[in-house]
Amino acid sequence: QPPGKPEIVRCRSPEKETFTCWWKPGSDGGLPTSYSLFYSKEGDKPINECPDYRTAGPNSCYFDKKHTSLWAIYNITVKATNKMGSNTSEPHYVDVIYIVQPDPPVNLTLEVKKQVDGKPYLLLKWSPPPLADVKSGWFTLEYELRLKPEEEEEWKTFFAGQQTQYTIFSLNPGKKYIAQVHCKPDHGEWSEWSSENYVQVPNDIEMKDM
Amino acid sequence: QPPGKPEIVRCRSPEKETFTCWWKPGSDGGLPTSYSLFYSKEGDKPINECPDYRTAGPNSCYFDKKHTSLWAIYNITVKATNKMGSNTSEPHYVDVIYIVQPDPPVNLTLEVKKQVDGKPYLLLKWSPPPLADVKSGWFTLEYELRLKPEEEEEWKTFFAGQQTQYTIFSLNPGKKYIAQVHCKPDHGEWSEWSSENYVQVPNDIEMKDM
Amino acid sequence: LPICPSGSAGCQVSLGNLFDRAVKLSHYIHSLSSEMFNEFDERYAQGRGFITKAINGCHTSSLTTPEDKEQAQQIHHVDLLNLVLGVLRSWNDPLLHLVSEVQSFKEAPDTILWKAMEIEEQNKRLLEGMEKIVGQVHPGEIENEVYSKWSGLPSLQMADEDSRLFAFYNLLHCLRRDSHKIDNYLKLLKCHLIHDSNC
Repeated sequence: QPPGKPEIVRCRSPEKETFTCWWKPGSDGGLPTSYSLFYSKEGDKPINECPDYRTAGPNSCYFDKKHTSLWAIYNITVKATNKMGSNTSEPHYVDVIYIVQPDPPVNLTLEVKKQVDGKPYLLLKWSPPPLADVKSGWFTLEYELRLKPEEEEEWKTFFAGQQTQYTIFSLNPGKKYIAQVHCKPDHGEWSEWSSENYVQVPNDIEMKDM
Repeated sequence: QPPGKPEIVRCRSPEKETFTCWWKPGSDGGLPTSYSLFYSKEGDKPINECPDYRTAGPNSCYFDKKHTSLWAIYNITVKATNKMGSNTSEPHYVDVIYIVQPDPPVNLTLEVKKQVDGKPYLLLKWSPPPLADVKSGWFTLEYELRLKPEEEEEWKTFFAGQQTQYTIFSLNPGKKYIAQVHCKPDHGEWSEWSSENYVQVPNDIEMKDM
Repeated sequence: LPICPSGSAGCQVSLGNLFDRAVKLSHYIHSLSSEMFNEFDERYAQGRGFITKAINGCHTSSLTTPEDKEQAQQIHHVDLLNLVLGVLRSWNDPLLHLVSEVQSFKEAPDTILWKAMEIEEQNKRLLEGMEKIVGQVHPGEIENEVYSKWSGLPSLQMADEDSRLFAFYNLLHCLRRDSHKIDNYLKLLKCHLIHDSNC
C-alpha cells in the first residue's frame, strides 16, 4: 500500500548560518519509497525543494548559507512516495535562532587554590567553542558546569552565566572531583557536555567549612 | 620668550552627546600667557573657537550638545599667546564616537538573601550613570562587577551584560565582602570603578556547597 | 514553546525578535569593522597622516544622516529605517571588492581578510533582515532610491603604493563610521518601536 507518514524528528544549526533537518521514514508499504523535503518561508508563496539531500547523510536535508535565513520561519514537510501513492508529514516549523546548538566548550581546567585564611577553593576555567570564540559578539554563550566526587552518582550543577570561570568553595579533602561544562546561545540548545576533567583535593588541606 | 608649544592631552565624551578636551600648557616663557582652542569640523569650512572654557575647569574646552556632532572628524588645536609671540599645538583629530567613556554606575547596593533551600546568595543592584540616556537606546551600557572578601588581595570579576543586578551564589559565611561596579558603552572605554560598598555575610548561615 | 501554535497562518518572526537579531548583527559588524580598521591602521598607516585626507571622504556622505541624538529622534522612524537600508545597500558593492582587493594585497594578514569576508557576508544578512523589518513596520514600502553609488575601485588598484594604502584606509575608516551609525540608529529604533523608548 501507500507509504506511512514520515516524521521530521530534528533540525539543528551549529552556528546560525546553516542548518540541517532529519526525518524518520514511516512504513514503506513493502515497496520502493522515495522521500522529498519541501519548505516555504513565511509569507513567501513558492514552495521549494531541499537544496541538498547528501551532505548531512541519509534522511536529511542540509540548508547551506545561501538557503538559510535568520529572518523567517520555515514551514517544512517531508513527502514519502511509492507506486501506490504518497504520504506527507505534519508541517515542522523552524526558526533558525531557536535550533542553534553550539559545540561544547574546550580547555576545561580545575585548580585547587587557597584563600588568605588558608581555606581551599576550586577554580574552574574553560574556553568557548572555537567558532564562537572567533565570532564573539555574534555568538553570546552562557555556561553551566557540573561537578561530583568521582565515586558519587549525583552531579551538582552550577550556572556560570557568561563567565568562563567559576569558583567553588566548600570542598571535601582527599576527594577526586570530576567536572564537565556545556554552553548555550541565547534562545538555542545546550551543547553536549565537554570532555571530563579531574582534580585531586589534597588530604592535608585544613578544611573548615564554617 | 614666546610660550612653549601646548599639547592636547585628552578628549572624552561621557554620554555621546557632549565632549570635553583638555590641554597641557607648554612653558609660559616667564610671561602671562593666554590659551585659545580652535576647531574645524568635517563638512564645514570655518574655524571656530571653543564655545566654553569654564564648565570643565582649567585648560579645558567643553562642547555642549549644540556644538557636538557624531560621525564627523574635529580638527582641534590650542594656541598659547604672550607678549613675545604665540605657539600652536599639533592638530588633534577627534571623532566623538571613539572617545566615549561613561561615568561610573551609581547606587550600588549589596544584600545577602536566602534561597528556598536555605542557601545564601548575594544580590547586587546598581543604576546607570545619570548622564547616560539608556532608556532611548542612544546609549547601551554593559556592566562588570568585582568582589572580594575584605582581607583578600585578589578581586573576582563578574560580567553582568546589560543587567543592572547580579546574583552571586558561592559565599563564605562570616566574611565582609567589598564590591565595585563599572560600565562600558557598547563601543567605548570602561568607566572608572564605582565607589565601594560592603556587606557582612552572617556567621550562622548554613554553607554546604557540595 | 511551539513556534507556530496556530499553524502557518500569520506565523512569522515577531518585529521584536527581528530587531533583536538585527541589533546583535549590527553590533557584531561594527566591532569587526573597528578591529579591521585598527589592525590596518597599525600595520600600514602609521605616520602617513592619512586621517587628515580622510575628512569628507566617504561615498555615503551624500546620504544626509542624523548627527546627534536630537536629530535622530526628530526624524520619522520610517525615514530612519530607510536611511539604514540605504547605507547598508551602499556598502554591498565596496565590500565585495574589498574582499577581492585585500586578497591581492601583499602579505595582508589572514585576520584582515577573514574579517573583510565575514563583514561582507553579515552585511548582506543584515540587509535581508532590514528589508524584512521595513516590510513589517511599513508594509508595501521598500524604497529603492535611497542608495549611494561607490566608485572607489580604481583607487584600490592604483600602482602608487601610498595612494593605494590611503584608498584602503579611507574605505575602512568609512566602513567603521557607517557601521557605527547603523548600529546606533538600530538600537534607538528598537527602543522606540519595541520598548516605547523605555529600554
